[in-house]
Amino acid sequence: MTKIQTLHILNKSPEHPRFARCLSMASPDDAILLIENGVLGLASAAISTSGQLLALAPDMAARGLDDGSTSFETIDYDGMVDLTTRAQQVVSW
Amino acid sequence: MTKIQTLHILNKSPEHPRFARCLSMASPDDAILLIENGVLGLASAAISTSGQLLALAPDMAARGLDDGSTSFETIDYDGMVDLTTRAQQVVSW
Amino acid sequence: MSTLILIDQPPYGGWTGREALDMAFSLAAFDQPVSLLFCGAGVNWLRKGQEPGQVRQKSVEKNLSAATIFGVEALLADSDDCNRYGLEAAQLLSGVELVRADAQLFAGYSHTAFAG
Amino acid sequence: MSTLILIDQPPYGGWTGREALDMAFSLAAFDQPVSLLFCGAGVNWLRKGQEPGQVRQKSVEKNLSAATIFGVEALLADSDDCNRYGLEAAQLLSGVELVRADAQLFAGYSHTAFAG
Amino acid sequence: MQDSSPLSFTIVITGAPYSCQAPQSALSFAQAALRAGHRIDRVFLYGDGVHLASALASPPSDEPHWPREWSAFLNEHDIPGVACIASALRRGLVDEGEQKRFELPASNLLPPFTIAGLGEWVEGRMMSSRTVYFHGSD
Amino acid sequence: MQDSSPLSFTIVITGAPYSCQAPQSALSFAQAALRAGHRIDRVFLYGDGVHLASALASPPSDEPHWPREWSAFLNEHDIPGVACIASALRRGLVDEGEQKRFELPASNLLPPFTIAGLGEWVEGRMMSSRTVYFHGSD
Repeated sequence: MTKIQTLHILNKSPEHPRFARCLSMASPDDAILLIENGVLGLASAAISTSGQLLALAPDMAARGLDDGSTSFETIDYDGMVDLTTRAQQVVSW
Repeated sequence: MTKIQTLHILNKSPEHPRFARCLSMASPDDAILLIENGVLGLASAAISTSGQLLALAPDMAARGLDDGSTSFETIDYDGMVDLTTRAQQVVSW
Repeated sequence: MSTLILIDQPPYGGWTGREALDMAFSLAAFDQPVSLLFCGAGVNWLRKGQEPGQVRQKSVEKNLSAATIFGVEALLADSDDCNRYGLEAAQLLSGVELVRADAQLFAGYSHTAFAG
Repeated sequence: MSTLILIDQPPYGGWTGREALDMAFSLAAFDQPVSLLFCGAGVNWLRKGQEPGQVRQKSVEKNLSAATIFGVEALLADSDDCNRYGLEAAQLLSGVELVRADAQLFAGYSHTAFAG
Repeated sequence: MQDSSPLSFTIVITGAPYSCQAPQSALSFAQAALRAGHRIDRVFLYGDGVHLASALASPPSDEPHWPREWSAFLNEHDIPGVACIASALRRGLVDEGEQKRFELPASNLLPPFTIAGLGEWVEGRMMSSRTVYFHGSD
Repeated sequence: MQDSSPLSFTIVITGAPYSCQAPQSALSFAQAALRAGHRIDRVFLYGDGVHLASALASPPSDEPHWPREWSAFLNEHDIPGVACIASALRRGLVDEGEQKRFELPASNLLPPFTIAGLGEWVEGRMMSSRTVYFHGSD
């Protein structure tokens, strides 16, 4: 139940300019939630960000992505709602 | 009235992944016509491509871009139609 | 409760930037503090001398110049992105403040949104 | 008069890829030679094990597997882009041919189009 | 999750159904928010998102009908759904009032969606604990 | 320009008016093609481009009405304008026939646009000297 400063919801694929910008904007108190095309970031080059990384499981399953990694947490829509309540601010990219 | 192998019509801004891909795809017999957001490529970093570079004047004027450069040719919609007739193939990016 | 509206899409090729402006003007009309941040290709909104008559659109230069009169607190632009698009100070619309778009800037606003 | 349909958008997040597939199937139905080229984030169409039930969409794996039966000449994928998205041969749908998407490849087709 | 006190949400959708995933992600989110005991004050459609309020969308019968699913959800939970008037008029989404005003041959707004100005978004921003946006992908 | 022999064009538009510049660039191109003595066989609307055929679009009076401008251009030069049926139905663009078939409250297709399958695009591709696409920007 740790507090989050800003929750960044990132739905763009890694080639979209907002993807890199979002990652570079996140500070250590922030969380980044990859949804929709954003989860493809988990399949491409290593993601470098100061924030906590999470990904939406239904979108990962749709795209055939494995949730076996330990470098990020996977959540469902209930978890996404919980994140938005714990964050002081929510930004959708 | 030189022949063009492929005319590439590029309407994406330089940050869009198709912009770089289009430039890298063009061969020396090709022409690349920047239209809409694509003309912003003239304001950003130097464009490196093997093809002949052109830009649509109405779209440049809209965006406040100067046509004083000699590294590319500016044309209007009549010129765009002419290009499509001279090209063996037209690809819109 | 100050809002930052982000514009990262260039003008005329799409409507998202105009719709972001409308959001900012709307907040200002309801006396809610709001600033605009232009970043990425969005900085091209700020170039002087836009003449979109030939593409049958209206210039947004006037709207942007009037933004502060209508209550928008600041027009911010990412300085790196301005450099990237060859926008020197002399070519920028007046009233634009160059900033670094980073986490520290975001921290000064309670709400941050794109139009699309 | 062979056509190359390009797909550079990933699946499920948008409809452009599906509409590109429809274009290819339509050409094939009219006995027009057509191939599909997946590049950029579009290569993610080709990953095995897609289960889009939870996002209420249909998997395109079946459509793609049936593509050659319906007359699509080839499913091509840019090998660099497959690498970029961690797609090794074992994870690719069967029947996909790895190529280099370059000017030389384009030259083999008389018509090249995106769906959007 | 249950130990946090209930909050209220304004949900903004800026992407169109059958063009992007935004309306479907937003619906899953909204359903989860109610499950967790939170309230949804308002759903605001902006930009291409206004197409979600189309009464004429007719997807193939084996695909979800997102406008009708959203409409049913709003009705069931008595949540106001508002399409931005400026976005809607440009994009051909009109109610009966706008039909008359512009002398149009028909209207096509799916109830309970209504058409109103950006003031509804501003108000939602101010009254709700959180405003969450669902944009188009790429 | 005059020394090249006349060609025929199929024009494909995949971006929506008031979302992107595609319909307006395409119209300027089409007008220039006719000025140069070329023929336009067909205009095909695909994906989000089908919104160009909306009879209900109502932009502010000081902005161009792209659906009506396109409609007038097609009428004046007797050029067929076709919206892809699969794209159109999903996005809520229907003619009277589809209105009846799906039991919808209204139709909203602006004449002379008609609704038909991708076969019209294939045919255009085969019959025209050039097919030129106008996509959304970014």
